[in-house]
Amino acid sequence: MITYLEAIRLAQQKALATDPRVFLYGQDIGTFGGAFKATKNLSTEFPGRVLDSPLSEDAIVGIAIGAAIEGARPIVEMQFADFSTCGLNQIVNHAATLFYRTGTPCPIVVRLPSGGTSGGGPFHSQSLEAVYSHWPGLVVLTPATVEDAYSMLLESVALDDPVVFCEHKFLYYHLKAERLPDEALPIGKARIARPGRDASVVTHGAMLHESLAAAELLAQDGFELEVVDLRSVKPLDTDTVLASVARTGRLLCVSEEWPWGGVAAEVIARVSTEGFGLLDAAPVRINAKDTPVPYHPELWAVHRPTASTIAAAARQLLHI
Amino acid sequence: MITYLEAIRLAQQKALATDPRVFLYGQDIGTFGGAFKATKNLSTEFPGRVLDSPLSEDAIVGIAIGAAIEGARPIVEMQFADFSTCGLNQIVNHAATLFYRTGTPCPIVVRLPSGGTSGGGPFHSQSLEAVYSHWPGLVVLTPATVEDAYSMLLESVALDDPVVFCEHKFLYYHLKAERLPDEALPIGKARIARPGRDASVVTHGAMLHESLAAAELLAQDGFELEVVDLRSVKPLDTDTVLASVARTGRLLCVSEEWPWGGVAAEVIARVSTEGFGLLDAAPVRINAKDTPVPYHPELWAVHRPTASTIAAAARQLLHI
Amino acid sequence: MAKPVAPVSTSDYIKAYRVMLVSRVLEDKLAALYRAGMIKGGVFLGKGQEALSVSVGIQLRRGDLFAPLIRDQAGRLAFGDTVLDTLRTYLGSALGSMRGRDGNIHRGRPRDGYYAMISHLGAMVPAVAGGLLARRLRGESGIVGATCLGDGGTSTGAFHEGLNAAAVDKLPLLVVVANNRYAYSTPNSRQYACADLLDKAAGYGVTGHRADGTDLADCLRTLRTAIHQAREGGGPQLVVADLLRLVGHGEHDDASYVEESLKKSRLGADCLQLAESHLLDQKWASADDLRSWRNEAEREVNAAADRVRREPIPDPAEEDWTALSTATMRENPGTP
Amino acid sequence: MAKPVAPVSTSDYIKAYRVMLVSRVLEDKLAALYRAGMIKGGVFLGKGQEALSVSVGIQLRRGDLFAPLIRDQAGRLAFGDTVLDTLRTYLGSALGSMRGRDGNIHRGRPRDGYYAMISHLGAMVPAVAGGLLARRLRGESGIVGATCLGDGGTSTGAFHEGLNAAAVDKLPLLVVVANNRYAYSTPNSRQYACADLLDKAAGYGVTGHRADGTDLADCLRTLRTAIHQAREGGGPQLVVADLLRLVGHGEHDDASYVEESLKKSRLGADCLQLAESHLLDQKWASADDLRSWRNEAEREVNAAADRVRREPIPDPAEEDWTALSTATMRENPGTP
Ligand SMILES: Cc1ncc(C[n+]2csc(CCOP(=O)(O)OP(=O)(O)O)c2C)c(N)n1
Ligand SMILES: Cc1ncc(C[n+]2csc(CCOP(=O)(O)OP(=O)(O)O)c2C)c(N)n1
Ligand SMILES: [Mg+2]
Ligand SMILES: [Mg+2]
Repeated sequence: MITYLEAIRLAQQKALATDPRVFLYGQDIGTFGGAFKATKNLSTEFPGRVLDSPLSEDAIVGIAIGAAIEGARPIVEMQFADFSTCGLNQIVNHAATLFYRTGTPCPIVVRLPSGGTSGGGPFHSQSLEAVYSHWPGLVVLTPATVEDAYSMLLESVALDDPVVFCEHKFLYYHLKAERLPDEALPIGKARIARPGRDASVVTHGAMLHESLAAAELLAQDGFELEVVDLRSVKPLDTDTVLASVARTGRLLCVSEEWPWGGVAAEVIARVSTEGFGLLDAAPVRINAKDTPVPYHPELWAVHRPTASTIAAAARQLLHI
Repeated sequence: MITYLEAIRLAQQKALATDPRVFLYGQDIGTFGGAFKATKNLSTEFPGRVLDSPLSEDAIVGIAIGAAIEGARPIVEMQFADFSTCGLNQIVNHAATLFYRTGTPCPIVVRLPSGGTSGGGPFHSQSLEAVYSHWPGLVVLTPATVEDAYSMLLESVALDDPVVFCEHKFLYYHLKAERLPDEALPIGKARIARPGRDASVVTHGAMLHESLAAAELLAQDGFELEVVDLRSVKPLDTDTVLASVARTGRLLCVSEEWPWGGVAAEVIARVSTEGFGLLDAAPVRINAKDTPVPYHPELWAVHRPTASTIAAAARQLLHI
Repeated sequence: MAKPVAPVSTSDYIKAYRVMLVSRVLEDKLAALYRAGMIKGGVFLGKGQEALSVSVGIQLRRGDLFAPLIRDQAGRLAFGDTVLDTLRTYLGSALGSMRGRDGNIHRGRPRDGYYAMISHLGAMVPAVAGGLLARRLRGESGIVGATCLGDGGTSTGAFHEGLNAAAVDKLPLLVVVANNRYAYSTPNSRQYACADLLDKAAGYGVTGHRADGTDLADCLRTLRTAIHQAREGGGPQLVVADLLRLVGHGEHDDASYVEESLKKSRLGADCLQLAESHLLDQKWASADDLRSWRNEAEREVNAAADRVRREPIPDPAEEDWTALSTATMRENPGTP
Repeated sequence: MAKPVAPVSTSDYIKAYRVMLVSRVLEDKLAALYRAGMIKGGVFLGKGQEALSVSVGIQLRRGDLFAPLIRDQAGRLAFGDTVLDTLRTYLGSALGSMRGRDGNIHRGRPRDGYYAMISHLGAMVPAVAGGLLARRLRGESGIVGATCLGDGGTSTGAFHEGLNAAAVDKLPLLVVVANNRYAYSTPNSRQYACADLLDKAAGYGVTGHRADGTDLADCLRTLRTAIHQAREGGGPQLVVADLLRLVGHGEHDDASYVEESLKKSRLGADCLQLAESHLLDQKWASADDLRSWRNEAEREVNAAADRVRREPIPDPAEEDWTALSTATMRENPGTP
């Protein structure tokens, strides 16, 4: 069985093996194999192409940008998504503006180990996909399955644009697949993860699994939730979302990041503006609470949406 | 006549004069009086309390945070909002988390000269209110009038929480008022800038004035737009917005920042989720285009919403 | 007119040693609790770095500022943190100073001058500088602010900007760099290219000091001098100490990347054991003293752990779920 | 085994002088156009810094990398930028390399090794380092990358992180600091506390070089040595030059904050005038030569300006309004 984390490692391995332009740069990713072991053995397998960086997020991204200008395909690892704020300036103001300003593409991939885990606390739990989506010029991905972790990372490396790759730490170890895909839905397309007729649950990342669990709960009551996995939050596949809402008439957006301006807000804004007539009821969103992510497992469990709060919201939406 | 910029200067002067805890720190704000002269003469009037910093946004904010912990009330100036990305980590991860984590408030004010001006280009034009609103723990203000620039800055200094004060450079010189207010609407309350019955235009910052101009245009056709000036985008006064939509049944959100997860998206998400039944038609949003802010005046004029594009959107919304 | 620095006395040494000892016993306990699965989150220890850390914390005064970092359990205790609050934080007691909202090394009580680090390395450097600036603006003098970081931390922009800004304002800031040769797994050779981290001092225009991080007497002396010079108006002081951490980066890490030759070198010596030998050699303490001090430390730690385990955990229902102190500024959309 | 550095010849000097001259004439034109209200946006000039800047740009080779900053008009021209494209950018011609999307000092053609600075100071340091790293990984050697910044720029975290990371990988990076005593209005005394910015070199483990920024021969020599050492594998080189900018921060600024004594000091000398005196003293050129070179420069600049003024401006209707190169990744919500 291949874990989500192993899929990320294998995607990097394949990228290194098949594309001589690819190299890896980041803290502790060399011999040590990375804080999460996403680059385990790669420095041995690809000598000189998996480089330990100093503790310098701004320089890490800046170096990736320069390398990309020269034709390389760097994949850089932030040790945690939370530390990417120290490299954010280079991501949003340099990588993201380069093509628009100069016509020179900036094919870098910035890997962000994202999202909450028990005991992670305020600085090892953040979901920053909404932040990076706000600035123009970035592709922001949130793979929710082992297959997507693999295929979307490979596709990211092939893409000429800068990619913020929000891989979810909660899925690293326990999400498993039999085998890796040969073909995959392209970046930018959402996926119906579970078909249903009664309401559309639009979600991404680790919340896909909470949403699927909530759908199971509702199925026991005879209601069928359609679960849409966005996969990519920018670009956001409005068409697939609208088509789902057209089928169900109801929209529940579930996001682990904070509410203000989050993915849920953006999806609701799109559906309300472009598919108002499709909605039979007010859309609903569930996000994490608007505080830093608490450290204590008991608090954390309540801070983020879970199958049961999603199910409760779905019941309300369905007037059950 | 007092300009918007002068109001900001006078608010800082008053804060310095009335509260010994207040001091100012930032690039070129001392003898030089700041890149925009928002601190002109203040270093002479308040010796030792208006300090030139090195070219170090991260340190500027970090120093403000430490000072606030010790009971001071620092106001720091970013030379342009765009450069605040270099101090963003301290703003969102340190200032914004301090109270939640430790119970110690962090009363800093970070002034961001924001928004587009002709010829400003990608790095001197950004509107970052949505970015700072996404992280929990910050109050994010967008004064659109001379009076608000003054009273909201004073109120910011008095507040125990960190404030990101997005003052709009486009308004600095040409927006004028007869006199400064003695009383003001508190932070967190939106204002009906122009009453109307046909549609609610919810906006903030420089877009207030484009929206008011659009309302004039529509008035010539006999339609009355109600223009809501949010004033504060976080907290966001959902009640006032909902009350307006309840009167008009139609919602047009106008924002100068980028669309994805912007203020317009958040307002539409709130109205759709909390006031769905109030809407007689699909809400509409207009934002800047999703590219860096172009440098050339001809491109810039098309990049951001203007009275005429707002009026056009309003006409569509009203099926005129 | 700098006042002379008082020499380190026997009683200073013993006092510092005893804090190191409590710290070591406490950290051993934390490691055991971690292995037993009783800790919420990670455990990051300072084993091997106690001599340096205690020398900072114990020589600061009430009213000074201290922003400890990852490996500063000893310095924290010396500065006034308690065994009880440490355990409360790690074990997730609702009565801990962080109330379950933050954990482990992120604890602090900022209003008491004991700053609560954020994870982003380097970030505390400007924060302590700012605290000192505010105190100066208030007319206070004679206070000092200290923060610690590792060799890795010196590569951050925050360290650079913070130390530079502090130097410009000649603030009484102490930046203590524990050069333990690794940042997580990254060796010095991938972290910096200067011959010595102390070479950075001149580039900021600050005074540099070197300490042997394995030698308590040297750490006490060096830090005493540096703190004194800062207090007397000498501006920022950069202290670089050489040592190894004798544990993994966190308790999940076996530190197998640490080179054997380094472990066997002088740097690999255990500062606590060296201090004990010194105490015995100098006849400042007997073997019995050491044993009874250790017993005392163990009793304190075990008692606190037992007590904490019976304490309530945070109750989500009692949380107000707001990050703002001002009631009128609160809102919580999207969380029905 | 370092090859010896070739001395600066008369013809090198004259070639460099003539680029400085074109740069000066061009900048004077830009200032005049600014005063006439014909420029889109601001104008930021490098008057007084031409000797330093040209010495960088002219001694790099095709295939090298160059990320100029604010005051590098002369270096840009030397590296291959043109009078025409400069004017197109400032005057907002649709035919300029930035197509109206970005302006003035932010222009560049990254694919030609001529990087386009972002405003955020310091940011180009790691970018050039990254370019060099990629070239090395591709197996190329013997190339050099240079970037310039000011005294203010040295206070940024980006400068620190970038130079440190470049030093760790011993990249052939040249960081040229023009210490013109002010960052906008901020004097050195509020910018740093080291005795000399060159004191920073040791802290990064890089070689330091000093240049007299008013003296073309010294700049050419110093930069030649530094570039040579980088090219030969000596790792990053930090060059610090002393000079003043002889204009405001931008053309909106009268620079009244610059101290009179500084203006009158050796630093306040105009490198272009000094170079002219030197040319005459050495009899490398006659007064007639200087006049005809200047006339030539003026003709070129005026002709280009006239041409550009007749060029089309960007047409918003022809813009595709996307920041992404991949068509399938594009979207534009909220812009009906
Ligand atoms: C800005 C930032 N990037 C990455 C990390 C993740 N991280 C935590 S500790 C650590 C290593 C720190 O090394 P060093 O500064 O030498 O201190 P030591 O652990 O050796 O005491 C890293 C990379 C972080 N905390 N902050
Ligand atoms: C990170 C950042 N902060 C602020 C600014 C605004 N700014 C532009 S130029 C300048 C002064 C630069 O001074 P220096 O580095 O000495 O270069 P000089 O202008 O003297 O050539 C400032 C503060 C900026 N461009 N980038
Ligand atoms: Mg270390
Ligand atoms: Mg300067």
